[in-house]
Amino acid sequence: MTTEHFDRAPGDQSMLTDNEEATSSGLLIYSIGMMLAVVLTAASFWVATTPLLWAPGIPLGLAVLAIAQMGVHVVFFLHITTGPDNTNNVLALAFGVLIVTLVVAGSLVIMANLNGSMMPPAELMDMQMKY
Amino acid sequence: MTLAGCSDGVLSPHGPIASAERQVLFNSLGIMLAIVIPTILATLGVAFWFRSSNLRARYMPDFEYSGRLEMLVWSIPAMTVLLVGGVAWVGAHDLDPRKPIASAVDPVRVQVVSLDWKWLFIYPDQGIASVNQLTVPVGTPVSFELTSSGVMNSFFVPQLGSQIYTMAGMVTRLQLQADHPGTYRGLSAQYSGNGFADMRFTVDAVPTNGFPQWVTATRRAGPLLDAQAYADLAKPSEAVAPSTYRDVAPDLFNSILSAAMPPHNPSQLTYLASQGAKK
Amino acid sequence: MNLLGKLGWSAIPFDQPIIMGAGAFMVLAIVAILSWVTLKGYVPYLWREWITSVDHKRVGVMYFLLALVMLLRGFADAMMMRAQQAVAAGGAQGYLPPEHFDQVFSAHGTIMIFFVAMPFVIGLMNFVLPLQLGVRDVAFPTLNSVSFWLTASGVLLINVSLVVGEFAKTGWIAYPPLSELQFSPGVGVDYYLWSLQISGVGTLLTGINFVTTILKLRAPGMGYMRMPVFCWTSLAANLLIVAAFPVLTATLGMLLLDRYLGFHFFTVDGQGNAMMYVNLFWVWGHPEVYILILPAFGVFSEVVATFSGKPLFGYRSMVAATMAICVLSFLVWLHHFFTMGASADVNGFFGVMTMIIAVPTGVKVFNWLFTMYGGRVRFTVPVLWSLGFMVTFVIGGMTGVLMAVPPADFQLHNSLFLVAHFHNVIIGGVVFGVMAGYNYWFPKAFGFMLDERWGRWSFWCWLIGFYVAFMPLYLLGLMGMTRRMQHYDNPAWQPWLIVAAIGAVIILAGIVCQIVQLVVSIRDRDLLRVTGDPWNGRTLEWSTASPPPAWNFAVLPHVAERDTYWVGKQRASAQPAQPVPQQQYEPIEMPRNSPVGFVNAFFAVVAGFALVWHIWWMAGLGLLGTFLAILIFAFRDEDEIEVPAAQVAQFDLVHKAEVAI
Amino acid sequence: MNVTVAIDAGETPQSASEAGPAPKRIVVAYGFWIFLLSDIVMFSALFAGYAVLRHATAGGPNGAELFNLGRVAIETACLLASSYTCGLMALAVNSRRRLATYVTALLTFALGAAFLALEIREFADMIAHGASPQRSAFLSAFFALVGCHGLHVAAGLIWIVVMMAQVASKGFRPPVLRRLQCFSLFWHALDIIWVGLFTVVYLMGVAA
Ligand code: HEO
Ligand code: HEM
Ligand SMILES: [Cu+2]
Repeated sequence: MTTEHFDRAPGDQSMLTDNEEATSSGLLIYSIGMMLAVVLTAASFWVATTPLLWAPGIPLGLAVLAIAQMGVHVVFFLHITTGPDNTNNVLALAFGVLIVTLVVAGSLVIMANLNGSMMPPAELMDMQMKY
Repeated sequence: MTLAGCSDGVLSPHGPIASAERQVLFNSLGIMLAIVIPTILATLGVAFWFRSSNLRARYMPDFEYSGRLEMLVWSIPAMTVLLVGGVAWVGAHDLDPRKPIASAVDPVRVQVVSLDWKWLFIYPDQGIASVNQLTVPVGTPVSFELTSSGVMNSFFVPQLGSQIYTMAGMVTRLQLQADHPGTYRGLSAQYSGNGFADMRFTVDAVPTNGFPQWVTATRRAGPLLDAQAYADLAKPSEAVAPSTYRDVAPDLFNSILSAAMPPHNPSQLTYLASQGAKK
Repeated sequence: MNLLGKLGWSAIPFDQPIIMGAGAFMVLAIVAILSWVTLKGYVPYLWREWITSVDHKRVGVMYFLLALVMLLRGFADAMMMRAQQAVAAGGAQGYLPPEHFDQVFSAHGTIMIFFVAMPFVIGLMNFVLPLQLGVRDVAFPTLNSVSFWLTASGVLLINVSLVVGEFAKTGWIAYPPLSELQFSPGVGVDYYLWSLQISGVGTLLTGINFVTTILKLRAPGMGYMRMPVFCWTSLAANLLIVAAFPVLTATLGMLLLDRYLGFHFFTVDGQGNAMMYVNLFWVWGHPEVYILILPAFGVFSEVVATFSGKPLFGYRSMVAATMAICVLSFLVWLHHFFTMGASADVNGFFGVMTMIIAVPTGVKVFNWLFTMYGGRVRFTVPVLWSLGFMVTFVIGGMTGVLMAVPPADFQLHNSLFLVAHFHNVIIGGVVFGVMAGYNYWFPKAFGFMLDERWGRWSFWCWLIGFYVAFMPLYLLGLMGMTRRMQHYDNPAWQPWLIVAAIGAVIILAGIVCQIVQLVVSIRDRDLLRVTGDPWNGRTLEWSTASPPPAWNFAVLPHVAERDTYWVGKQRASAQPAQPVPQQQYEPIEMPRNSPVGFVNAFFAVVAGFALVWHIWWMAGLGLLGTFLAILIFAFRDEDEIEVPAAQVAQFDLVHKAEVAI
Repeated sequence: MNVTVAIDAGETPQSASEAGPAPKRIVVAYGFWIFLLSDIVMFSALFAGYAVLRHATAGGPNGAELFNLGRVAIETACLLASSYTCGLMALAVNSRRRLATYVTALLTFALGAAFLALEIREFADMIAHGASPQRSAFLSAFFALVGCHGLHVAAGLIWIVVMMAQVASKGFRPPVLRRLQCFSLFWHALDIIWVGLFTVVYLMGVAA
């Protein structure tokens, strides 16, 4: 069906669908993805629990690992690539990522700013701590 | 009390903040009108001239692109925005509500609490308080700390300048100043429920020496604002007449604030700590 | 346990004559219409041809009708507010007590945004998009019907609140903590939340549907740069729907959790943070206003080009401006809460970003101007609306930019100046755009024109009424009057509010003219009958019959350039004696009608109503019903019918004979 | 550029954007893809809510005291493995092998159900010890975010059962194939959201 088009459906791994070759190459792709994902997950858990790392850097490290793993999932499980037949899928994804970034980062900045500027007076903070 | 006429809005400022804001408003408006009015006229003119019945107008069915016009079309609004944007950026910093007003005189501190549906003003340094009536000395910066007992409101005196939200558990800050003696209208600009329309207060800007007099007079009469009196006051009521309190429980403002901010209580954590330890 | 939850006789406000009167009128009207339909035996026809229809044109018409009816409801609310504020000066309390007035402005805002403006633009997009793209339907026709009926469910629920219980008294933005259980213990906010959640799902599905339609279903040869601009602006609007509505769903969901399960997202206690609601609400809210205005921009682009007899000036700029607005609209939301106490840097940044949107918008205005330049402008009704828009909208846009200057907004926020601004852009932009589109595409949808004379009257009443009703509000805002005032003590405001009330009456006259226009046009339809191309159009929708057949195009058109129909006509008239090549007709697969949308909506209303009143068993039933309806739908075998080639050919030959080319 | 749709004029389109309406399979998958993006935007709002409220414990317990990383690790393993079996299912479907489809679907279902069971246990434990969503804004945000993901997993489980019923009763017909494809997109997307979730909520919650 897809062969009529230059387009590929999101999630389709290749033009070739129902034959042996596709199955075995598909298996390989999923397995590589799985391995990478396991390694990255293990690394995240290790980073979060080990005392060996400099504590303030840990959240950043975790974020990088998570983004990497999401990338692995997108490429190996969802088969989103940069190929010409995938343009629309990638563009939609990019738009989604852009919006998610704007919403999350924007909200965090704004809320941190608001919360920061609305701190109760210093005496009150002391009072809180005394309990 | 007569506040009639067009003379009590944001266009008749009686303080440095409000004056500056009016200027910002007029300047931005002027910049934009310089392009908006010609645009409107051009729209009407072009539409009229090129009406299909006008045989003198030249028909150019292929006129659909011109690089030069394209440049113009993008750069005119861009230049305007550059100007107004500059005003916005500088203005946002210059007229930041919490930026202290430069003055030789020490500011008067006022703590504001919005209640359902009235305003409580506490003068922490004078130890007095008032409801729906705010008295400030002329020519002296007033430094407000604001919070709310429950729902959101917005503290607003149009003739003195910026408004700011009041929110439970948070403190917003605002600096205003009145330059002339007089009575100004104050109100809530953020809808807050049934009694909202009557959530008005008057601002009495009194001469500098009048303020201590007012403080002394206030100290002499009226009830005491302690926790019990506050609890009574905080009950919803509408169209409340102005009144004053001769004395205020210390730290009332902070306890109103912290009612919405429970203290840290470590005793509950014992189980959880053991849970966490299991991992 | 009470089987009816919180519901009881006391829920019906028998003691409120105004509400009971309005409610009785509504119920009577519905009963009258239903019994008329039944007696005349129209029910099977309606069921077959409309209720279960998945034809995008029918769905579009139903959206439009829904919006028109709700415009009357929203406008009635507006008249009540105008009357109240015209009299409630000094010590006077007017005729609406606060409990009632507060519901009225909340309902007005909610209805106008969600159930008038949204269905208007969605209805237009529904009708026009597939025709302009040269295809037979949207990507997911059945889903389209589901979307419509979910919107209708929201409408029904919000109207039920008029009679059973109450509506929210929180304003259309329902800020907590006021909207929390502690301060709004009644069912009003729950009606608000559930009707928005249900219709919100419908809107989201529409967005997905249209994005897919535009990106994946276009006539052969119609590359992106050959799409009509209306398709571009619709693409942008629907991308915004897809990106913004989920945020609204999540935000309202959090408020629901607070109210139903005692969560602490935005409550005063439990360290909830109401500022988070404000923030998230406007993450959705600002893009929302561009969801409304972008399709209107598209309409103007089509109308101005068609009636100037010229291609749109600066097509590429238009596309770039559209997409720029689409992305920028996600970078400005803080301008709705400059006065919440953020730092100068944050306020300044968002102020400047807001203004930057004026650049692409300005580009659009100038491009329309240059489109008319060198044209032959025919002053038809759609053109009048467009010119009215161009003049009015720039004023509203300018006041918007003014409020994007933080120090100015510190004084104008929540004042009537703000109310004037948004009515200026919404009426002068969205409503005018919708009206232009309505007059422009009506002949396509029904095969006869709308009466020009009454159309002109309606336009002038709306235009003048708008200025009379809303220009005083700018002044009142500068005089320090805030919004949502049930009464006020400043007598200086009253004259202007009376003027505003008169303006609203003039708008009423405009609405009446519109109704008359419709009635007169239906009466005279045989005189007003037109062919497929009444306006000498440029885009593909004019190349098919009016009204178009269910399959839109017998053979999908082949597109080789922009404004392809116009170019085709030019070529044909250049070499007149060309024989039309013989068409090869093929059978066409069309989606089958489906009741799933209607059934789903029925259960959604049941569930929504039950949730509002805490009738848990009924809510469970509603949800189960929805699930089963979808399940049964998923298992059906046939979802397409085939239109035989002979039928297609026959229709097409008749139609060819009647069109010029 | 050698494969084209035959268009009436026999002209070769320049690119996919001019090739005319896409086949149904692509349209459906693309529509679902857009839906997933919107779903992720919804999660991003919940994430933002959680991130803002994560210190708002109102004197109650915080993440470090509550979370049990061992359990989270097992949950993660289940979900990851189910993504893999879901991939295998897609391969089985592509080559139209019924038995393999059933087996991989069953595995996917079992792993998903195990994940869900663990999550429910976690919630129940927390609530039993007073760490309920009504306790503090932080816990509200936690339950809403994690619970919303859990609801999605539950929906996925129902969906996969329905799909197997359709495979059994209808075979690999085009509509069934399209729905299976959407299902696997959905399942993989849930896994991606979980990656964000265990990182932001659990790992950062414990590390902070
Ligand atoms: C369809 C609806 C719509 C549209 C299109 C707009 C468009 C704009 N709005 Fe408005 N708005 C809309 C609907 C609303 N706005 C609101 C509130 C609101 C507020 C918050 C005020 C406050 O709460 O204190 C600001 C700052 C703006 C700014 C703007 C700007 C800058 C634009 C720009 O997009 C306008 C751009 C257009 C222009 C500028 C004209 C054409 C340009 C030319 C001719 C070029 C040259 C001109 C210049 C460079 C100035 N809006 C609210 C309030 C909600 C509530 O609180 O209840 C609503 C409903
Ligand atoms: C047709 C004529 C209309 C009139 C006369 C009118 C009148 C009013 C009035 C009097 C108010 C209350 C102002 C106040 O708070 O004091 C109001 C609010 C509002 N209107 Fe309109 N309106 C009209 C059309 C519309 C349309 C078409 C829309 C949107 C599509 C709209 C959206 C709103 C909104 C969002 C509010 C704010 C509600 C709130 O405060 O929560 N209005 N309008
Ligand atoms: Cu906005």
